[in-house]
Amino acid sequence: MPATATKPTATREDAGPVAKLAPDTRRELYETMILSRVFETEAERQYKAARIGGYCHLSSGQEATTVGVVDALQPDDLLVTGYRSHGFALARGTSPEAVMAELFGREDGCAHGRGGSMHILDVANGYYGGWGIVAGQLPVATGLALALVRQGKPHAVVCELGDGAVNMGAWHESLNLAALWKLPIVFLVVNNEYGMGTSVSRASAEPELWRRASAYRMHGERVDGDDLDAVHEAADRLLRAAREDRTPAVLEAMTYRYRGHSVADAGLAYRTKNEIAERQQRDPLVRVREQLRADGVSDEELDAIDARADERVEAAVAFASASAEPDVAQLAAGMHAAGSAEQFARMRPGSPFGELALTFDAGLGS
Amino acid sequence: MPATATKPTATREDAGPVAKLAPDTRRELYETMILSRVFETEAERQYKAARIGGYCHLSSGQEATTVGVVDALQPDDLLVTGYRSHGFALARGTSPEAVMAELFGREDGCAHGRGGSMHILDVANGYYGGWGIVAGQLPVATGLALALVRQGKPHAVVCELGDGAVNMGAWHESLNLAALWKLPIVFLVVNNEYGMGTSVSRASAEPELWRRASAYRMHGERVDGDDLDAVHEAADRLLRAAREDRTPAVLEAMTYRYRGHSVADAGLAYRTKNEIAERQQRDPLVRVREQLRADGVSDEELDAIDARADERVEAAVAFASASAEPDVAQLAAGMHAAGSAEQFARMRPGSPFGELALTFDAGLGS
Amino acid sequence: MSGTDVAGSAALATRGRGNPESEAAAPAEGTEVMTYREALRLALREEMTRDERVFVMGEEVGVFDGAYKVTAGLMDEFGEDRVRDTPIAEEGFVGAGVGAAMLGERPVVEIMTINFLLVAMDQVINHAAKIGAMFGGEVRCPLVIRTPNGAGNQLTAQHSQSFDGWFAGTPGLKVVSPATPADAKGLLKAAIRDDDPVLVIENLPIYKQRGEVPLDPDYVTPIGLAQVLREGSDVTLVTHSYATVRALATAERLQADHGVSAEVVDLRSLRPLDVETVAASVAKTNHAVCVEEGWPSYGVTAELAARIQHACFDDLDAPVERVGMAEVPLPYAKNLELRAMPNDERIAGAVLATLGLARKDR
Amino acid sequence: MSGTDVAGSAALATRGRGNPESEAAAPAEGTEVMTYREALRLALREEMTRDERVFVMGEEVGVFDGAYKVTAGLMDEFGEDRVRDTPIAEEGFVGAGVGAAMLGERPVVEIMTINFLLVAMDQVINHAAKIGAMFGGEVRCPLVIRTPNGAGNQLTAQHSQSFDGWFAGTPGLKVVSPATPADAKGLLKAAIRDDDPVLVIENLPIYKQRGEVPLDPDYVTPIGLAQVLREGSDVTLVTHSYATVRALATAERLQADHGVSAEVVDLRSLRPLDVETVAASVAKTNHAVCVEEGWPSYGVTAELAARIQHACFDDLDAPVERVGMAEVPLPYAKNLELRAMPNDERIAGAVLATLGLARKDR
Ligand SMILES: Cc1ncc(C[n+]2csc(CCOP(=O)(O)OP(=O)(O)O)c2C)c(N)n1
Ligand SMILES: Cc1ncc(C[n+]2csc(CCOP(=O)(O)OP(=O)(O)O)c2C)c(N)n1
Ligand SMILES: [Mg+2]
Ligand SMILES: [Mg+2]
Repeated sequence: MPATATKPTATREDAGPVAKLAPDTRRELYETMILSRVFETEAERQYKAARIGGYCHLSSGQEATTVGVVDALQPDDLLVTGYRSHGFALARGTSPEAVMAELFGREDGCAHGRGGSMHILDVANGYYGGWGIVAGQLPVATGLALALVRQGKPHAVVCELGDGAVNMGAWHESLNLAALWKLPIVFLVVNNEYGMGTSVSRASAEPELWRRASAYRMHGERVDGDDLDAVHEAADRLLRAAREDRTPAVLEAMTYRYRGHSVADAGLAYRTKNEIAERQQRDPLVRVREQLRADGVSDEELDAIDARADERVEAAVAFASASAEPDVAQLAAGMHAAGSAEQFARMRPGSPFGELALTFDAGLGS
Repeated sequence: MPATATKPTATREDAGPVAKLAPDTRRELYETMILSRVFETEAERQYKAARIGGYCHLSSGQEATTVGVVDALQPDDLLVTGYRSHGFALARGTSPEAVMAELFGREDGCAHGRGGSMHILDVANGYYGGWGIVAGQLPVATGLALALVRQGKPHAVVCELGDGAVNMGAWHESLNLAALWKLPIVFLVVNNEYGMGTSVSRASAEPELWRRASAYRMHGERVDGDDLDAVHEAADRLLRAAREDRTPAVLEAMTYRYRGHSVADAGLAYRTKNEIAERQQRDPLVRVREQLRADGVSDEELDAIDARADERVEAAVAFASASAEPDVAQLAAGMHAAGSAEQFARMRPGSPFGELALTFDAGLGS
Repeated sequence: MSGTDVAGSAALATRGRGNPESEAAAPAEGTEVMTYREALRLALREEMTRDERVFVMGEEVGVFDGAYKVTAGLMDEFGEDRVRDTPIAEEGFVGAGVGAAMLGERPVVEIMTINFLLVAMDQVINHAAKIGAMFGGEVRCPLVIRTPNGAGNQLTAQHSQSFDGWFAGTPGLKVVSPATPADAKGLLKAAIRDDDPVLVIENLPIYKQRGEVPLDPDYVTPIGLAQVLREGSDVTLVTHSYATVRALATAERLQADHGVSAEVVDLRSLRPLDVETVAASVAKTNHAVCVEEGWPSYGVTAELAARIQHACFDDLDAPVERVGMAEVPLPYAKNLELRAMPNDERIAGAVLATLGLARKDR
Repeated sequence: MSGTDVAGSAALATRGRGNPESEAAAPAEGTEVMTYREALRLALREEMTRDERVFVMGEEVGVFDGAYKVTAGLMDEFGEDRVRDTPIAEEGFVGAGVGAAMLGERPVVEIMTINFLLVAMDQVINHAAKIGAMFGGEVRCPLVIRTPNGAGNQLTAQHSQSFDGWFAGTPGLKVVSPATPADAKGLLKAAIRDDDPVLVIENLPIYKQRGEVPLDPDYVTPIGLAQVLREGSDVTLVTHSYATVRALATAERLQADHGVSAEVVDLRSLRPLDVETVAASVAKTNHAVCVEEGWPSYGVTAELAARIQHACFDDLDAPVERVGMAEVPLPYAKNLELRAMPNDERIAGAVLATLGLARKDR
C-alpha cells in the first residue's frame, strides 16, 4: 500500500508584497515599540540597582513582532505568552506603572507583586500571563481557545513561544489538539535564533519551524519579524481565519534579541559581538522610524514620541517606587478562593512550626 | 521574508513492486506467525481460566507486521516495544516457554515473573522490553540508539509504538533527538486503526502518521502491514540505512487487531462485528499460507507447521505450569544492584510495619 | 486496560455516610444503594445538568464509555462537546482543562489511572496549582481532575501506584479521596463546585463496592472534613481510599479475634487534612495506626504520623505505626503482589504490636 | 536563567567533611578549598577521565558552560560527544539517558533546576526507577540525574521548589543531596559509580559556598550514610541540602544567644535514609527539629518526624518539630519571599519551643 497523496499543508511560500499599515497606525505602533524598548532598558538598570530581582528577560530587538502581533488582536481576543512578557503587556494596553510595579514586587503591580517579570498578566485586557516553564503555556492557551468555542464566542487566542520551545512535547500535544478540535488559536513562534545559548539548528531537526505545522495539517508560515507591516498583516490574516473559520495556525516570526537570555546573561558565550552589532544595524525601531519619516512625520514629532516614552517610563518608576510592598500578613493571599479558610481550619493541629501564622492566618481564601 | 523552499522530506509515495521473500524465508516467517497466533489464542484461554492476570494485550491480526519487521533485524540489533509484546518476543527468538512462564508469573519467565505480559524482555536477544506507558518507550529506545553510536557499534534499534502513541509529547521529543543526532533507529508505528476505542482520525490531526516524520526532516513511509513481503522489504531497507548512514526513519504499518484492546475488552463498543469480519477475510496468515502454497509448499507441510505450533504452545503451557512461583522471600530481588543492601542497612530503625521483612530482608541488592 | 476491576475486594461498608445498618436492611430514606462507580456517574450527571459550564474530558470517556465505565452513557446524554474524547496526550488535555477553567469553564478531566498523571505533572503542579497565588488572585482555576489510584489485579510496576501524597503536599491544590459511594458522590460534587483546582483520587478496587448514596442533588461532602466510620476505644486506624475498606474489615476481625476495639477515621480529604478529627480520636484511644495503599516512606502516612506525634504527644501510649505497600515496584506474580500489598493481616499485626499484644519484631 | 546565584547566603561551613578548623586555617592535607560548584565539576572531570562510559547531557551544558556553570570548560576538554547539549526536551533526553544506561553507558543528565524535572517525571518514576525490579534483574539502569532544588533570589512560584521527598519515596531510586563541597564531590562520584539510578539533588544557594575538598580521585561519600556535622547535647537538627547550612548557622546562634547546644545531622542521602545516625543523636539529645527547604506537609520532614517518633519514642522529651517553606507557591516580592522561606529565626524558634524555652504558640 504505497502512501496516498494528500493536499500539502498550506504554507505562505511567497505571498507577494504586503499591505502597508496606515501612517497613523504605524505611528501608534511605533509609540508602543519605543515604549517597550525604553521600559526594558530602564528595567535592566533597575535590576542592576537591585530594585528588581528574579529572572528578567528582555525583548529588545523583538519589538516589531511583539507590537505587530498584539495590535492585530481584537479587544476580546486573548493573549498568552512565555516569560519574555513586558512588551506584550505594554502592547496590550497594560499601564507601564502596573508592569513596573510588578517588577518592583509591589502591591500595585499587575499581579500584586506575587508574580514578577515572568508572570505579568492583565485579565481585563485578555492577557492570561506570563508563564515560566518552557512550552507550559501552550496547553493552557489551547484550553482558553477551547473555552472560547464552548462559550460560542467569536474570538481567538495568540499563544507566544520561543524557538526553543518547539522541541518540547507540550508543543506537539497542543498543536494536535488545536488542529483536531479546530480551535481558534495562533501559535506565534518568536524565533530569535537562540534558546538561551543554543541556536535553532543545534536544537531543532527541522530548523524551519513553521513547517512543523504540517504535522497537524495546520497552516504555517514564516514572516520577517522585524518588519512591522509584514508581521501585522500576517497576524491579522491568521487571526481572522481563526475567528471566522476556527482554523489554528503557526506564525514564525524571525527576529533577534540584543540582550542576553536574561539580565544575568552577558549573551556572548554563544555568539559574537559582531553578530549582535550587525543585527542592531537592522533595528526594527530604526526601520519604522524611517518609514514614518517617509510617511511625512517630522523629526521633531518623532523625538517628541521618544521623549514621551522616556517620561512614561520615568513615571512608571516613580509610581512603582511609591507603591507599597505587599503585606506579609497576606502571604497566602490569592492561593485559594474565598471560603477555603474554613476548609483548612481543621488542618491546624500538629502543624509545622510557623505554619499557622504563615498560611492559616495569612489571607488563605478567607 | 517569504519562506524559503527546502527539499521535501523523502517519502515512499510509490516505491513500485516489492522484492519477494525467498520461499524458505517465507516459510520460516510463517512458522513464527502461526506460533504467535496460537500462542496468543492460548494466552487468552489461560487468562480466562485465571492462570494469567493483569493486562494482557493480544496482537492477533498483526502478525505480518511483527514478524516481518523483527526478521529484518540483525542479531546485534536492538528491539523495544510497547505492551503488545508477545509476538515480538517470539519472533526475536525468545522461547514460548519463557514468555508463557512470564505470563503465568513464574520464576522461569523471561522477567522471572516480575513483569508479566506488558514487560516481556530478552536481553540476550537484544529485546529491551516490553513497556506499559504509552510512548514512554520512545525516549528509552532513542537512548539505546545513542549508546550504540557512542560505543561505535554498527547496529540499529527498532522501536515499536501504536497509532495512539504518536500524539504523546514523548514521540515529538524522541523523533527530534533521533533526527538531530542522526541516531540509528526505526520508529515502527503499528497502525491498527484504534488506540483502545479511539480511531486514528479521532485522535490525530494528521491521520497519515508517516507524514509526521517530515517535522524532523526524517524519512517516513507507509506500508501494508498485512503484506509480509512488503513489511520485510521496508524494514530491511530502513534498518540498513539506519545502520549504514545513521538515518532514522518512521515506518507506519497498516494493520488491524482482531481482539479487543486487551483481553478484558470485548472490542465492540467502537467498531462493528462486520468490520472485524471483513478484516479477518484478509488475514495475513491466510495470505502467507496462500503464497506458500504458490511457492509449492504442500497442504500437508503447512498443516504440519500449524500442528508444530500447537505442540510448542502446549509445551510452553506445560513448562509454565511446572515452573516454580517466585520466592516471596525475594520480593525486592532485582530492584537494586549488588551491594545496595549495605547502603540501605541504616534505614531500618522506625520502619513502617512489615518493611523489614518485605524489603530489607527480601533480596534487596545483597 | 479496559474495564478490569480488581477481583476479590470482598468486604464492604455499605455504611455509606456511617449508617450502621446491616446490609440487608432497606436503604435509608432518600438514599439508594449503588456502586461507587455509579455514584460518581450520578454526581457527574447531576452537576452537568445543574451547570452548563461543566464538561468531561479524557481518554475513552465517550464512545468507549470510560476505561472503568464511570462515564458510561454520558456522551449519549450530553453530546460529544460535553463528553469529549481526547487523544492520548495527558499533558495537552490536562493543560487544556487548566486553560478552560481560567476562562470560567468547569472541566472535569479524567486520567485513566493516576500512573498516567506523571506525564502531566508539570501542568498540575507548575500550572494549575500556581495560578491563584502566582497571579495575585487575579484569575482562578476551578479545574477537577479525577483519577483512580491503587493496585491489585497484577497490573505490575508501572500501573499500580498511588502518588496521593505528592499532590497533597502541593500548596494551591486540594486533594480528596472518597472511600465510600456516598462520599464518591459528595466529594466529586464538592470538587466540581469548588473554585480551586481539586484532584479527586478514586480507586480501582473500590469502583464496584456498593453503598447507600443520598439522592438529593445538592448532597455534597464538605472538603476538609474527615469522618469517623467506626467508633472504637483501643486504637485509631487513620486511612483514606481503599485502605479505609481494609481498615473496616480489619477492625471487625480485631474485635472478633482479639477483643480489640478499633476506631476508623476516614480522612476523605488529604489537603486540607482534618487533623482535628484524627487528633480527637487518638486522644481517646491513645494509639494510632496509619494505613495507605501506596509506599509509606515519604508517603501519606508519614505526614499522618508526624502530625499525630505532635498533636497527641502526651496522649500516645506507643509510637504511631504505619502500614502500606512494600517498598518495591509492584511485581506481577500473584503471590508476590499479595505479599507486597497492604493487607488485613499486616494492619492487624501493626495494631497488636502497638497495643503490646504481639512481638514488636517486624 | 543563566548563572544567577542567590545572593546573601552568607555563612558557610568550610568544614567540609566535618573538620572543625576555622576558615582562616590552611586546608587540611590532601584537600583544597573550592566552591561546591567546582567540587561537582572536579567530580565530573575525574569520573569522565576514569571511565569512558561517563558522559554529560543536558540543556546548555556545553557551549553555554552550564546554566549554573557546573560543567564550565568540560566541552572543551572532553568534546561535544561527551558533553552533549540538548534541545529543551527534558522528557526526551532523560529517557535517552535511561536507554543509554541500560546499554552500559554512564550518563550524567543535568536538569537545569528540579522544577523542570516535572516534565520528565514519567521517565524518572515510571521508567528509570522500575527497570531493575520490573525486568526481574535482567537489566540495570546506572543513570545519574543532577539537578538543583531550592529557592531565593525571587525566582517565584514555578522556579523555587524542592520535590526531594517525591523521589526519595520512590522504590528503585536512590537520592542523595550534598550540603558541603566535599560531599558534592563525594556523592556525585558515588552516584556515577553506582549501578542504580541515582538522583543527585544540588542546591542553588549552595553552589558558591566554599569548603575543603579532598583531592584524592577515589574519594567518594558512601550512599546511605548521614554525618554529624556539629556535635551538641540539647537538641538534634536533622537536615539536608541548604537546610544544613542554615542549621549550622542557627546552631552557633543558639549557643551564643541561648546557651543551647545543638547537634546537626546532615542526612546526605534521602534514599536510603540513615535513620540509625539520626536516632542515635536524638537518643542523646531527646529533642529533634527537622528542617527542609521545601514544603513540610507531606515533605521530607514528615518522614523524618515519623521515623524519629517511632525509633525514639521513649527518648523524646517533646514532639518532633518541623520547619520548612511556608505552604504557598513562593511569591515574587522580596519581603514575601523572605517571610515564606525557612530561616534561622524560625529554626531557632522551633528549637526553643521544643525545649520549652519559648511559647509553643506558633
Ligand atoms: C521545561 C523547562 N526547561 C528549561 C527551562 C529553562 N529555560 C528558560 S528559558 C529557556 C530558553 C528558551 O528559549 P526560547 O524558547 O527560544 O525562548 P527565548 O528565551 O529565546 O525567548 C530555558 C532553557 C524552563 N524554563 N523550562
Ligand atoms: C500515558 C498513558 N496514557 C494512557 C494509557 C492507557 N492506555 C494503554 S494502551 C492505550 C491505547 C494505545 O493505543 P495505540 O498506541 O494505538 O496502541 P495499541 O494498543 O493499538 O497497540 C491507552 C490509552 C497508558 N498506558 N499510558
Ligand atoms: Mg529563542
Ligand atoms: Mg492502535
